[in-house]
Parts: sequence; structure tokens; C-alpha cells
Amino acid sequence: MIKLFITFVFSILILSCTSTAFAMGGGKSEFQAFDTPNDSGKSITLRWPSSPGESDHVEYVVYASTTKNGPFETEALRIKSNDMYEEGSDSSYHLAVVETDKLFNKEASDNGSSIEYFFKLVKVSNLDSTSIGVIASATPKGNWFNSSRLNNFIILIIFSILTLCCIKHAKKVPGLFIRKIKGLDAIDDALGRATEMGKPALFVHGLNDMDSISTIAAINILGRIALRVAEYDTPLKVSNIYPIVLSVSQEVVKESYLEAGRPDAYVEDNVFLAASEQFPYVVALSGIMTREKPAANFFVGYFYAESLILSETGAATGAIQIAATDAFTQLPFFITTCDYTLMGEELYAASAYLSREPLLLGSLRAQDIIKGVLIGVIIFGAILATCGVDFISSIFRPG
Amino acid sequence: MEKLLKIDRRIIFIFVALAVTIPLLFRFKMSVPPTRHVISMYDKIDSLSKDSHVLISFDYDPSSKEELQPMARALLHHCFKKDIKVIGMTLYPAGTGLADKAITEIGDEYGKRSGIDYVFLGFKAGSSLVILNMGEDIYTAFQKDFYGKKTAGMKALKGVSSLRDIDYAVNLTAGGIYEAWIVYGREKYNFDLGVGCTAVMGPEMYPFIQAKQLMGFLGGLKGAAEYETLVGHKDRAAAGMAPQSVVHVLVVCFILFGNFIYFTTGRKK
Amino acid sequence: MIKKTDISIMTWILIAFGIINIILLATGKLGFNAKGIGIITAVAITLAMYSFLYKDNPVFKIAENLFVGVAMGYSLIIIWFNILKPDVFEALIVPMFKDTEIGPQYSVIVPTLLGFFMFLRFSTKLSWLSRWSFAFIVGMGSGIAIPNFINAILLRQLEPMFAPLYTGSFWGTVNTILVLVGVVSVLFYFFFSMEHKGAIGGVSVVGVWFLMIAFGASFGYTVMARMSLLIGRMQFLLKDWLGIIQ
Amino acid sequence: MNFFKRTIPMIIAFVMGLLMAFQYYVPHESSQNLLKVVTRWGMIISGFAMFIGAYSLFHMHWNRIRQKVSGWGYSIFVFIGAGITIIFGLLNGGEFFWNDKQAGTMFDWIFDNVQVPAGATIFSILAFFMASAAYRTFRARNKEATILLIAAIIVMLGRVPIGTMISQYIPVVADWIMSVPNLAAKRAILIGVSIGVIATSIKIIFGIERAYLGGGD
Repeated sequence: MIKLFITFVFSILILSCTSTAFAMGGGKSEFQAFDTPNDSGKSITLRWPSSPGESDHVEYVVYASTTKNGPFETEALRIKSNDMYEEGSDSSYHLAVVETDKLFNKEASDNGSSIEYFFKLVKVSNLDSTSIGVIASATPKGNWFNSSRLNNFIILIIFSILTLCCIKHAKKVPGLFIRKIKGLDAIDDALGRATEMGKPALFVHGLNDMDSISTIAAINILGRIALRVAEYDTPLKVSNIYPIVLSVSQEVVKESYLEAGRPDAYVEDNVFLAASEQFPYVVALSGIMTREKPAANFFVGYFYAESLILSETGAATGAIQIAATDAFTQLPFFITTCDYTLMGEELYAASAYLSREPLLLGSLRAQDIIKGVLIGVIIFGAILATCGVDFISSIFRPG
Repeated sequence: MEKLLKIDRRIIFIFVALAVTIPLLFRFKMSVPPTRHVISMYDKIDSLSKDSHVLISFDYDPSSKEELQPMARALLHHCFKKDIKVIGMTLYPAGTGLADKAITEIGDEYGKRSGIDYVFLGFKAGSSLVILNMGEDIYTAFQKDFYGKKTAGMKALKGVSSLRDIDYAVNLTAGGIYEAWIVYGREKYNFDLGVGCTAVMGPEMYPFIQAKQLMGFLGGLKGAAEYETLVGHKDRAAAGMAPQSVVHVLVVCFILFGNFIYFTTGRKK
Repeated sequence: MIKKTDISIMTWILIAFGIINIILLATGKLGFNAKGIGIITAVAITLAMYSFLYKDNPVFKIAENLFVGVAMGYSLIIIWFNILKPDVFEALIVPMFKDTEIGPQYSVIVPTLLGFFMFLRFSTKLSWLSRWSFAFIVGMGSGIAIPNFINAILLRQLEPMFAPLYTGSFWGTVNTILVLVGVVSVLFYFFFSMEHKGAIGGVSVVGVWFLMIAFGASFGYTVMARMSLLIGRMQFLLKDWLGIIQ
Repeated sequence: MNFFKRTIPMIIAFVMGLLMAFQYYVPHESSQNLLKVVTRWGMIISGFAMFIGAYSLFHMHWNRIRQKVSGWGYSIFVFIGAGITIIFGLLNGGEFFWNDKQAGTMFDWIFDNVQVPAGATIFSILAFFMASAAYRTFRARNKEATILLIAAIIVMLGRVPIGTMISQYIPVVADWIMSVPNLAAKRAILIGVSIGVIATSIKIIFGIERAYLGGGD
């Protein structure tokens, strides 16, 4: 299956290279017209050599026609003669693209796209107009592969194969290595302190529903916290904003108590729906924090502007606070108000670390490999570019 | 000393209210020298010829109105002053009312008429899908404008068939939609894009500016004030710079004072 | 739970609000028309929202719930006028029953059907049909996202990284090197397949510094943003309502 | 039945994903037309999807009222607000909803004078909490937070006119922070997040990630 796929990919790549190799033509020193490569078939590219006396006051005008003998009355292009030089030709060639579907009225272009267009180049100065170059013609046609996007396509293929392989690998080899996430130790410390003080711990879900990656990660972390809490015999309160997140959280907490061998200690009302909107959620939680003074607060998931009020109220009650969010705009406030903060992708990594799910571990590994490659590419690319070699930058040129 | 930290937060609230109100009442003069990113947006619009097309996407709702509405108004003043045709649209349902109000009010000031000198296309759902669809064909994305007039053949849209034909697009954004405009709009259909954003999003723009994916950017009320200065039409944003300065100083003093007490009284564990 | 002092504060504020408005209307500063009444309504809503700063109270809760309702109602009506009416009702349904210039656009049937399937999410028996619509939207979105993100973010953001480090000036060179170090070290910080010890640990610490400076910048800008919102509201109260400032 | 509930959605996601990904590499006109048609369909479906949010909101508040949850009375105001707005929207200034939208109706008045002030004010409340947090909680509690706060103070002063009055170097340093360290970190975050987006998209197309389909069988 994979072999077949790879053969297919390569055949496309080879085909696409051959078709464009001819398009750019050699350095014939005359006025040329050819189908623009990598387009939808609605334009023609014109190329002609520079001539002496090009300046701001001299213009090139190109007239177009659908028959070889003219009349050449439709103006297709008018540029200053010292403009639009071909890139990399050292100003010795001009290159311009003419959109053919805008040249003539509908009837002409409705006859299908396979009409041949004829172009006549005229050089105009203030004094006289001289026709230079001969008439050139070309037929626009649509292309089936944009070869300037070849590198993009290869990255797509590599990325896909890598992701699929890593997930498959993670399923086969349980316990793929992930570095220790410091924040996870902090969670245990905070729970230990809550137990010492005999006060509850509060787990606050973010404001996204169950379909968001942040919330899924939050559920995995909740499972771990609930397990510890069940062992330590500390009450745990979990606040939600969405009914689905609520029922999933209840399930997870219940299971953790079961796993710890203390199903009797599970109180369903401790996992509750605090509110349904942003500000009421803040108000409800601030009330709980000031009334019950939990010893440890966990803010896990995706947060918006409410993060500041929540963590400020929590800090005022003297609780140990740990935040984990991938909302980068809110991170500054968590960092300055909480004792420990898991930033961005650390949240996903922590969730993969705790859940040990091959799907999470595998895709995390795939992303790590890509990141590693990019780090190498960036360093080598910059060094080579400093030495004047643009090998890497030409491979990664956007199409 | 530690008691000072435990004062009622409502006393702090009063300080903030005063820091904002007093400079507004006494109208301190503050010069707002324009910065380079604002100038590059101004220069871009200023370089456009009469009857060019500028697309403004009003992607915000009332919650960011105080930052982005002044920006929108300053931009519209500039465009209408230069007889540029404005195409307005929004990807937020609650953006319609704000956008419509800004375009109509300022259009009236310059005697511009809807459908001829400007058009407000209204709202469509699907953010990135709307941008892609407009990139292929503006008339399938918006078959009617906000008031139900047919867009095909409209004078304000003459010569525009897709996003490729737009001379400059400005995305006024309150959230992550600017990324969709860059990824699915600017990079796919190759038009010049500028972004005006709430200050919260401001720092996110720098990688895009350096990679030349954005041409010009206005950040928050400060950006709006600079643009108002450049257009020569000082309004609410410019007037807001004095209280903005005072309240920033107040917040900095709060942070320094709070930390000073925190360290002198010994960090509590 | 509502204390007597709170009630008396509330009453006094209401009386003051009433008197100010009567004066404004009587002196003609606010017209007795849709605009004038509108400003008074808006001020009432604004003050109700700010009452939260004193403490959470029923007035704030009423204003907030009213706002949630109005916002939802507004969105629904806008969706009708901007999407359903032009793209479904007038494109498909009206031409089926009435002679119009253009015939019905039958291709609209597919998304309309898929759109209606979405509502089946709330039914117990047919909720599986809603999955077709979600699969369509999410699958399409994912497919479009991959190549566009590779192009617009990965390739385009790598491009400036391949500039020569030596830019001609001393500070320019220092800055280019700093950007390179910053990007690499932050990427390293978010690299989970290796223990952060030794050299890698050192690089990731540098990454944390860069992250913290960047978060500091975001912090400053967010303070700026929130204060701007407050300034805007104060301008509304002092200028549009009281007319104290010009 | 499992075929309709599980297999067909996965086939749809797979086919649509692959088709749209490959569409990017094909410049031919037929591929452009495909993109045009499919995105238009997506726009219309997204329009319908917005009603789902409305349904959940109303459903939840209706349940609060029905079950007489504490504070259920406030939920009535959600229905009052929505009801009045929808009625005036449908009335459309006497032209009714099947005609084109009219300008300056009561519907617009409600937007201008209820939704705009309420929406704008509710987030400006955060300005006050920001200041109080600055005073009471933003602490340089470790090395990281210290770096963060120093950068924040420089940027805060450097971005307003008063910064220049204190010292002409503050805006220069602020500008440097924004365009060197901030740029570097934000670029790395951007690259990391985009890799995540691409990986998630790949998992969705190949049917590995199915959270978006909701739970159940």
C-alpha cells in the first residue's frame, strides 16, 4: 500500500518537472510569447530582450489580436521601458504576464480556451513610435500541477507519512519517551499542601467545549489530580461551563476514586456546572474561592479575558495556584499570578505523559521530529546564507 | 506596611477612574508621533490612485469597539478624502451594525453614495471559507450587499472580480481572524494586506511584518491615534492618549509599589 | 443577602441619574427623540455594568442576561438577512415558485440539506446524520489548511531566517543573531523527546528568557488594550451623555 | 447501521480532506471551480451551524427556568432581550423580513443602544481588575516573572507619549523588545502551533482524530 503510494507520488513529481522544463525556453534574442507555467490557463507570458535607450519617458506597448494578420488594436500591456525586468536576467530581458480572459469581450473568449493569441510589441517614446520585434503567438492552457509548489507537496507527504508511522510505532512500543514536565511535580506538591491544611482543592476548566484539544488535555490532567486526591482523601471541586464537559469530568473523577479503591468517597455534587457565560462563571468561582478558601487552585484548559480575575482572586486567598493553558494571550497573567504555569504545548505534552495514549504520544513525537528538522534547517540555512550559498533557502522557497 | 497591600480593591478602582477622567477633563496636550508601521500603511493608501479599490474587513464586535472603531473611522476618512472606492465586509455577525454605521456616517460627510463610491457587503459565516471564496470570485461569495442590492454590475465594484484585483486590503481584527486573512487571503491570492488590531493582538504581528506578509499595522488605540494624526483628523483616539499615558504610569507605579512591599516585608511562603 | 445600605445607595444613584437626565433633556442638550432616549438607555446599561465593580448585584445580572439575549437575537436576524435570505431563500426557494430572471440554483440544495442535518444533533435517533455535516466541514477545513499553512507559515516564516547573519552594521548583525538564537531556543523549549539536561537544558533556559520577554510585551499591550476600552467608555459618558468635554 | 454512523462520516472527511489538499497543487481551471463551489457550500453550512449555538443557549436557560435553579429569574431576561430583538428584526421597520433589510429601524436602535454599550463596557471592567491585580498580585515571584515584569514595564511606558518625556531611550528599547526578542519568540510559537495544526488536520483526514464527531457510538 505504502509502496504504491510512494510510486504514485514520484510519478507525479517526475511528470511535473518535465512539463515545465521546456516552458521557460532558451535565451533566443527576440520577442517571445508562451503559456504561463503553473496557471489556470488564463494568461500568457511575454518575454523580450532589453534595447538601448530605455528610460522613464519611453514605453513599451503590446497589442493583441486573435488573428495573425491583425488588426492589432487591443492594448494588452503598457509599461515604462525601464520596468518589469526578468528576475535574475540582470535587466537584459523583460518579462510580463498578460491575462487573456480580460483582453477581448466575452464572445471571443467563450470559444473555449484553446485560441491562439498574437502579440505585437511597440516601443513608444515622446517623439516617435517604432515597432520592434516580430509578432509572437501562444495558446494559453491550464496546467495540472503547479511545479513551484513541489517542495510544499513533498513536505505534505513527508509530514503525513511521519505522523501515521509515529502513531503506529507508539501503538507497538508502549511508553514512548517524553521528557519530564516540571509542572506535574508542582501539582503533587500543591495537593500535598491542601491535605496538610485540610482544605479542598479547586479544578477550573477553561472556556472551550469538549471538541477543543485544550479541554481534552485538561480531562487527562484532571484524571491524574483526582487519583492523587482520592489517595490523600482531600475534597476536590471541579467547575465546568459546558454540560458535556461536566458529564465527562464526573465520569473521570468517579473512575479515579474507583481506581484508588475509595468509590464511597466520591461526591457527585463536587463536579458542578458553575455558570453558562464568561462573567457569571467568574462571579461564581470568585464566590467559591473567597468562601471556601481552597488551598490549591488548578486552571487548566483554554482561557480568555477572565483568566486575570480568576487567578487574582485565587492569589488573594493565599492558595497555591497552578495554571496550564495554550492561550498565549493569557499566559502573561498566569505566570505573574500563579506559582507554576504550563505553557502552550506543555499542556498537550503533560496530557500525553499522563494518559500514555499512543495517539497522543505518537503525534507528539512526529511533531518533535519536524521541529528538530526545522531547527537544523534554520541553523544550517543561516550559516550557509552567510557564506553566500543559498542552497537551503532555494529548497524551502515558498511557491 | 503589609496592611497597605490588603486595602479594599474598590479604592484602587477609584484611582483608576480618576486617572482616566481627570486628563480627559483637563485635556492635556500630548503629541503622538507616528511610528513606522503606521506610516507604511498610510503611505500605501496615500500612494493609491483615484478609483482604486480598498477592502476593509471589519472583523470585530462591540466588545472591541472602543479600540477598532476609531481606526476604522480614520481609515475611511483617508480613503474617501482620496476618492478611493471602499469595499466593506465583516466576518462577525455583530460587526455589521458597527461597520455600516462607520461607512455610512463618514461617506455622508464626503458626499459619497452607497453602490457607487462604496459598498458594504455585510456578513458571511465561515471565516476562512469566505476569504477563499472571495479569492476565486467576489460575486459568488456576496451575491447581494448588506441591503439586498445585487453586487454584479455595481459601480463601486467595477474592475474587481476577485481578491486578486484589490489594491489594498485592511483587516481590522479583534481575534485570530488576521491569520486566516494572511494564510488563505494574502498568501494565496497575492494582494497587499494591512492589519489593524486590538493591542492584545499587537505583539503577534511582528513575525508577519518582518517576513513582509503584512504591509502596515495599527496596534490598538495608539495606532488609531497615530493614523488620526497622519490623516489630519484628530478625534477620540488622539484625545485618549493623555489618559492612556497617565493610567499606564499608574499601573507601573502599582506594580513597583506592590513588589517593593512584597520584598521588604519578606516573601510569604 | 441584599443589605439596607446597598438599597439606599441604589436608590440615591437612581434619583441622581433621573435628575441629571431631566436636566439634560430640559436644557436641550439631549433631544427628546430616538437619539436622546437612545443615549440615556445606553448610559443606563453602561452604569448597570459598572455596578459590578461595587459588588455583584441583581442590576448587573439583569443587564448582563439582557445583553446575552439581545446579542443572540441580533446574530440570528443578521444570519437571516445576510446568509439564509440571499443564499438559500432567494437563490433556491423563491425561483421555484415565482418567475425570476435566473432560475433556481439547485447546487444550493446540498449545503441546505447538510445544514439541516446539523440540527439533528439534538435528536436522539437521527443525531448520526449531523456527523455527515461535521465531517464535511471539518474534513474540508483540514484539507485546505495543510498546504496553505505549510506555505504561508512554515515556508514564509523560514524565508527571513535564511538571510545572511552579517548585515553590514554591528547592531544589525547582533539583532539577526539574536532572532536566530531566540527562534531556535524557543523551539527547543517545546521539544519533548529529550530530557532538558546539559547543553539542551541550557538552550531551553535561553528559550524561557525569550518567551518571558515576549510575554512581557504581550502583558504591556494587554494592559494598554483594556485601558483603551475604559477610556472609550469614559469618553462616551463625558462627551456623548454629559457633554462636559468637546 | 454502524456503516452510516461511523464509516460514512470518516469517508466524507477523508475524501473532502484529500480533495481539498490536492486542489492546492492543481492550477487548472476545473480545480479552481471545485474550490469555488465547495467553499460556497461550506459558507452556507456554517450559516446554519450558527443556529446550534443559539439552540444550546436557549435550551440551557429554558432548563434553568424549568428546574428553578437558584437565580433562574435572570434567565428570563435572556428571552426578553432575544424576543424583543427578533421581533423588531422580523418587523424590519414595517417592511417585514421577506423584504430587503431596511436602514435605521428599531432593530438597529436596540443594537446601538443596548448591545454596543453593554458589550463595550463589560470588557472595560477588566481595566479596573488589571490595575488591582497590578497592585496586589503581579509579583516578581521568580526569575521568569521578574524578566516578564521588567519587559512589561518598559513596553507599557514606551508605547505611550509619556515614555518619551521620561527618557528618550524608553521608546527605543521598547521598540527593540518588540522587534527582536518578541519577534523571535512569537515566530517560534507560530511555527510550533502551525505544526500542531497540520498534524491535527492530518489525523482528522485519516480518521485517527474523531473528537469533532462527538461521543457515542
